[in-house]
Amino acid sequence: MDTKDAPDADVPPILSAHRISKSFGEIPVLFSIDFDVRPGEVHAIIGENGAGKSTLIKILSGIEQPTSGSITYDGRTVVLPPNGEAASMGIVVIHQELLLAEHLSVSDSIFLGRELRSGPFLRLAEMRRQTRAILDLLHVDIDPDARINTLSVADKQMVEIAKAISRDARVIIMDEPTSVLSVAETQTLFEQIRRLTAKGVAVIFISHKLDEIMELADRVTVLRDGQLIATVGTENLTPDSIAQMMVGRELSNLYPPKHEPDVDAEVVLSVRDLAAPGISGISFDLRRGEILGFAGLIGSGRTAVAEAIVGLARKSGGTVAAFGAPADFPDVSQSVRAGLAYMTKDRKGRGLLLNMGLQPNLTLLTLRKHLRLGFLDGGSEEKALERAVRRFDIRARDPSVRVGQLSGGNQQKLMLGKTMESDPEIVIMDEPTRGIDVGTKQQIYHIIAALAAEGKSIIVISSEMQEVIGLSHRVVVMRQGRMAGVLEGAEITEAEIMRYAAGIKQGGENERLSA
Amino acid sequence: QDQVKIGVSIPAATHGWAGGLNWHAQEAEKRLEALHSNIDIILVTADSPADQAGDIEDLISVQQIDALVVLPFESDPLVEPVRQAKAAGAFITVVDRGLPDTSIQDVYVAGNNTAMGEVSAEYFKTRLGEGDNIVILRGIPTVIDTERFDAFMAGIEGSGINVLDNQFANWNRDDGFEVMQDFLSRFPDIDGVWAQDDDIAMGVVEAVRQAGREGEMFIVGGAGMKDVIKGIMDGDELIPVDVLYPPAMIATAMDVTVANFTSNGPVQGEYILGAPLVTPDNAAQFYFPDSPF
Amino acid sequence: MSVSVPETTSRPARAFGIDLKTAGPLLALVLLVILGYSLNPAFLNEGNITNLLTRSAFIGIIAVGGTFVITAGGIDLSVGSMAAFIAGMMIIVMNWAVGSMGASVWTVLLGVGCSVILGIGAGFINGFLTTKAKIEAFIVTLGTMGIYRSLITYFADGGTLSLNNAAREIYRPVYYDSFLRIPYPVWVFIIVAIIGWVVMNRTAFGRYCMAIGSNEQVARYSAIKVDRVRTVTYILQGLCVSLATIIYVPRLGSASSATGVLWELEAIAAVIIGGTMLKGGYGRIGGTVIGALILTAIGNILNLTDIISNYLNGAVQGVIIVAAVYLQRGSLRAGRRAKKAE
Amino acid sequence: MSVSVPETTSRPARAFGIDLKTAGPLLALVLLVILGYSLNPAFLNEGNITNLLTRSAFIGIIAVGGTFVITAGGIDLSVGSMAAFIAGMMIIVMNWAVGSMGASVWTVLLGVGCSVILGIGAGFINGFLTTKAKIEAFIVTLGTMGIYRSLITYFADGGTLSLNNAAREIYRPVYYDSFLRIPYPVWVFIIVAIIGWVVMNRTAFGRYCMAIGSNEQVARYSAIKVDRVRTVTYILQGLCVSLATIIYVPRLGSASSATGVLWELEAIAAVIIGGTMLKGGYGRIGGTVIGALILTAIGNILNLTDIISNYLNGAVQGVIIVAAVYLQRGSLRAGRRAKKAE
Ligand SMILES: Nc1ncnc2c1ncn2[C@@H]1O[C@H](COP(=O)(O)OP(=O)(O)OP(=O)(O)O)[C@@H](O)[C@H]1O
Ligand SMILES: Nc1ncnc2c1ncn2[C@@H]1O[C@H](COP(=O)(O)OP(=O)(O)OP(=O)(O)O)[C@@H](O)[C@H]1O
Ligand SMILES: [Mg+2]
Ligand SMILES: [Mg+2]
Repeated sequence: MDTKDAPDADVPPILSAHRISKSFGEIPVLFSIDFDVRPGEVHAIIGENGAGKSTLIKILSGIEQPTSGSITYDGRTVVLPPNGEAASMGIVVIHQELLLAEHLSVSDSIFLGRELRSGPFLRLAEMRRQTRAILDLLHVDIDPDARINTLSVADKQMVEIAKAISRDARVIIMDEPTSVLSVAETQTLFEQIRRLTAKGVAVIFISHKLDEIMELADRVTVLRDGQLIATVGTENLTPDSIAQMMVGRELSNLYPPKHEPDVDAEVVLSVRDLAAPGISGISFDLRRGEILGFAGLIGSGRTAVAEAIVGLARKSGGTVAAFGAPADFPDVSQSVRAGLAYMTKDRKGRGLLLNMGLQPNLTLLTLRKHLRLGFLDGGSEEKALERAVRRFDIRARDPSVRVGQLSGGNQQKLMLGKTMESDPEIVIMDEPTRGIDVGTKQQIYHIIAALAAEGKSIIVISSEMQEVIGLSHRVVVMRQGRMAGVLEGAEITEAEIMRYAAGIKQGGENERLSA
Repeated sequence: QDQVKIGVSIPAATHGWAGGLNWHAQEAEKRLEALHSNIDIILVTADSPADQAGDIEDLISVQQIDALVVLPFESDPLVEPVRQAKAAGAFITVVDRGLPDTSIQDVYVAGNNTAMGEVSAEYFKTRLGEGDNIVILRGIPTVIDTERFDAFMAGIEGSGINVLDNQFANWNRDDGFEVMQDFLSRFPDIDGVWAQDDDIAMGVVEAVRQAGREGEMFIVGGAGMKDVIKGIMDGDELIPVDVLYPPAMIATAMDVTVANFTSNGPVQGEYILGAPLVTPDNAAQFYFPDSPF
Repeated sequence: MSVSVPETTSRPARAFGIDLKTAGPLLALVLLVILGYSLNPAFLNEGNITNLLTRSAFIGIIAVGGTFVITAGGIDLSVGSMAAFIAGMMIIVMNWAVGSMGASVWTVLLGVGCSVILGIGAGFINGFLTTKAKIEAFIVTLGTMGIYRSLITYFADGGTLSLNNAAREIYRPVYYDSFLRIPYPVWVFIIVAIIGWVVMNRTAFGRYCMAIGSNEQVARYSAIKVDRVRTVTYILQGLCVSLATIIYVPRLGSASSATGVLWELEAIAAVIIGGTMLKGGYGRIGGTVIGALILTAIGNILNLTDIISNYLNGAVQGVIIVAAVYLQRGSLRAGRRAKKAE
Repeated sequence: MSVSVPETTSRPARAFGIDLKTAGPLLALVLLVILGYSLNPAFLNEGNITNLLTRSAFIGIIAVGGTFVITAGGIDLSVGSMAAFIAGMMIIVMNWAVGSMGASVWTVLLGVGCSVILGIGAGFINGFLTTKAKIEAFIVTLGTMGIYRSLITYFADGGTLSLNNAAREIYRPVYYDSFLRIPYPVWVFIIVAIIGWVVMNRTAFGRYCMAIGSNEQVARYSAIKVDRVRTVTYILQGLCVSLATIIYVPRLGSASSATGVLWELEAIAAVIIGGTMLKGGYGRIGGTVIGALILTAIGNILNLTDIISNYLNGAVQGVIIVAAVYLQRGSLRAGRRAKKAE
């Protein structure tokens, strides 16, 4: 972090907010926030889930108007135009919730609202060419003509990033761009951010990954419950002190101690030679009480494995056995009934009904449990929500909000709650802590460990290397739809995982696959 | 003997009378094709004037008909398509709704909507007088309906019969029923109902029965639906008479057209069907128990 | 471990216990009633109100079924023709039964049974084609709409099918008689509406419909058998059409190709006036009932007055429908604003 | 907040460079042509083909406009009545002009101008009510559908409005004459289709329609003026209706309350048969053109044969429409399978 050229502190800020407050209805969300960002600087905003980070950047980009306070851009007090028109003034946002039209192609999406034309006509070839160039810059292999609804969440995130950096921006605001990216993609993104800041672009960066903040940011602003706690230069900070400021207390032992399962614990899930769209030759065993990590780059097929196992995707070969019996689930309800639950990473598209309240979302998977004489029992549903809110620390300032209005992290917690409602024996969690703040993360890790200790078995698919390392008893590394290797015990290190994921190291001890 | 192709273009069976029309046309087709081995009749039905224009185009260009029997959906819009049929050399028989340009047609078999309104008005004048109240249920707002209505209004003018209100019932029983229900709740004193169509009249009857006001009024429909004719034969008080507007006119027109090709001399001219009043005395001769209408 | 105490309750937004999405159409209905009364006081006669309620029962019952279909993101254009077709089949079956074993209550019950089976079958076909053959609901039901309309025309030989008089006499009371001064069709409507409300709001099935209409993928990932639930909504719709037909047939004792024309548009309009969203995800049985009453009341009021040209009835109807929905959305907006200002 | 439903069934499937979404309807059309020819070889006569193309021009032109409305997530039920109303107004204006200044080319041009203004105005009203008054497009256009239908009935006094003969003679060639053996209406259709295709696929406006239909919020955040684009789609629809009416009036020289009945369903069906999705987000002008041809061809083929009862025309039509769409989706699936197997 010493290698960063910290921009001159005397440079006047390009975008600043003065005493910004915001309420939704009568619910206050932000209280008198002061914030600014200078050209060439990366200014990070951190805070717990629901602290108001996304709301602040929505105000800084004109999407929401502040209830009170003012915004200065380029030395002048302005009222930012709504609806993303601020982009044409040079303020570009990557939203926390992916905002792409599912039916458009990648190049259409990147140029949406500012198409290249000659006369009235679109310059399709040129847009495609530029798209290709930007994607190459980001080292992603996506067809510019591919339609958005055929992309994985991570690819969509990369398209959002490509869209933002392709613009002639003076301020780029990124709301948790790395939550679904793995290390390699994150590094590519950081390269691009450095390239931009070198050109004098100001970057506002939100992330719950504190090491990223330490690596990238020049200054850090901490929000808690809508209040400004502090704005500090990164050089004066350690990850621990940031966490301390965020959560308001000391954070130690992010990862709970690992309790290795018994060597002779029964195998609850056994996968042999599984093949499905995008994957092939997948074989592994999961024992009772075990936490099995799945690591790999974007598109390496981890999600595809999970979806094939629970019956969301059609298997084209191989066998799956759960609890000793063949488990060829035709759809998810069968797998849930068999005690096997899958939590998607796509909370917006596949996980939650954004236009509904918390309660129907929480119980949707397990509605049968809340029937009395065949009718829904509202009281029982309410109790379930109370439990989940307590257990996963779901925070909604206004309890009547629709899920779409919850902060991203709280949506994620609700989805965790929803999955765990089914009380599964085996649970596959796809990016379980996507967008969750460090404090709650710690809590969730402890919940996962406790579940394992209870004898449940857990598969954690995660792009956050630390998470996989800190939680898993064993780690499967995937590469291009196949298993590149299985790591155990002391082998589980960042370097080793990277070596397999990148294809530098191959195969490995096959006997271990069926440990 | 040369093969003769006769195209018959009529509106689709979307309400009772049109259903009767379709039935009679099909019966006539079967009968005539069985009778004359060299006659091929092609029957097409249309849902709108534009549709019918298309049908006629198809009959000319694809079927290459020798004669066209057409009951126009509406008169004015079909002048041009029929003219083209004529230009293609077809013998033209127009039924019911005359074309404004009579030079196109070889034969005209005419129904008479004006007469229908007049005959109905005459009957009302025999039953009712100064200060009596009637309501009118009309069909679908089209020329046919307007002609009937205007003739009826002209007919009762000066008789002192009081028309309380008129509403469209779309030649449909359900609408007849509902409109009449509303007339009954609105007007305490109704002496007669002119429904101008038997389908509407059937709905009106049910509404009047429901209200228990059968003794108070009589209903006159029109067209000659078999159920109504049967009722008249049996001396029904509620629908004492009917005014004929026979869907069988299409069969007459087809007969005439076929005759043009099978008899020795060419057939030409107008065949005007009246709108006779069907009473218990003459009802039997208008009763077709097999017809769907 | 967290410092802030999370709020634990999550009740849906209500103001004074009244749900504004339903209050909107209700307001429109009240205004319409006031209008009707001021144009002609006979509007509020018991007789007229009974007529109005009975009449709205057909569309209302069908629309209750439609609420499920639309909530789950589908649409059914075939209901009007389906009603005509089922009515025709009922009459044919009952006439045949009278011919072979004389008229009795059993004849009518046979007809009713036949109707229910046909309704369920027709609904199943729509559901099957949309879910298994993966054809858009709009196209499937446009197709079946044409098919049923053709079949009734064919079976009626282009004319009218009339129920045998003896059977008619037995069946007639089902439409014309009352219980506690409320006609049977209205009772059926009330019962269907209550059951519909309970199913929509108090069963897992109703929740599934909303989930599917709101986001099919989420529903699939939540272990909901999307195809099965969708199909069941069409079957419910078919069943509702069958019930509507059962009370319709004794009214006129006949069926023809003109029966049920445009009922599909009326039913869909009732559903949407009632506050259900055409895109799915959000169903209101109570609103649908009010929507059906609004539609019937408009026609009734137009018949009770002759201040405007008959030719313009359709225009007045159009204006009132648009205004009613505007009122609903408007009062919703006002309500939301009021709530914010609290 | 709008919810985007990820579409599972719509990868852009291309095989051999042909887009299967268009190839599907094309295949259905080809099969239909083969059927027509085998039933009656006269089907492929030049005269019949000319008739078929000319006739499909009306629905086709309207459906091109409808493709924009539906792609942007709207719907327009008013087009049939709008066509009748505009036709009526054109005739009234032209008759008046002949009366006051004699018949000339200017009379016709006056009528055409009036038609274009009315079309744009009617489209604007639909657009305004949906976007500004925030009423569902289904309800708005159901309302205006009733209003225009009533107005034409009113102006025609329940009868038919007929164009003055002198004006008719001048206007007549617009429908009946040809250029390069292709009738003018077909030329208009071709030009409208090409312009529509270019606008949909090669201009920013077309992209905006797709973006709005796919996810309104995304469109909004991309600085697209959603309300304006939506309104313009309705205006385009109105303009297309006006063009269709301009070539329709010289055909029959009249307008009545029966003009354009059910055109709205046909136009929407053409759009959807062509592969555009009713939920919006994805528009295919080429498919729409083929959809219109399919619909017209079905009616034409039914006129070429009398092997089935006329009463069953609607049923055959229904079956063919469903089958055509099934074929399309089917070939799509096959294409995808082929792609996966590569
Ligand atoms: N449109 C809205 N209506 C009502 N409440 C809202 C709305 N948008 C946000 N909120 C509330 O504002 C608070 C702050 O949300 P925000 O999204 O800014 O949090 P955040 O700091 O970005 O959290 P996370 O880290 O989880 O993304 C939350 O309690 C949220 O429920
Ligand atoms: N149904 C399918 N048909 C064809 N290819 C598919 C299908 N589903 C997934 N794939 C491909 O399989 C690969 C693995 O995708 P998957 O989403 O499982 O990866 P992942 O490791 O979870 O990564 P990410 O974090 O990007 O989601 C991708 O290249 C994807 O495009
Ligand atoms: Mg956020
Ligand atoms: Mg024949």
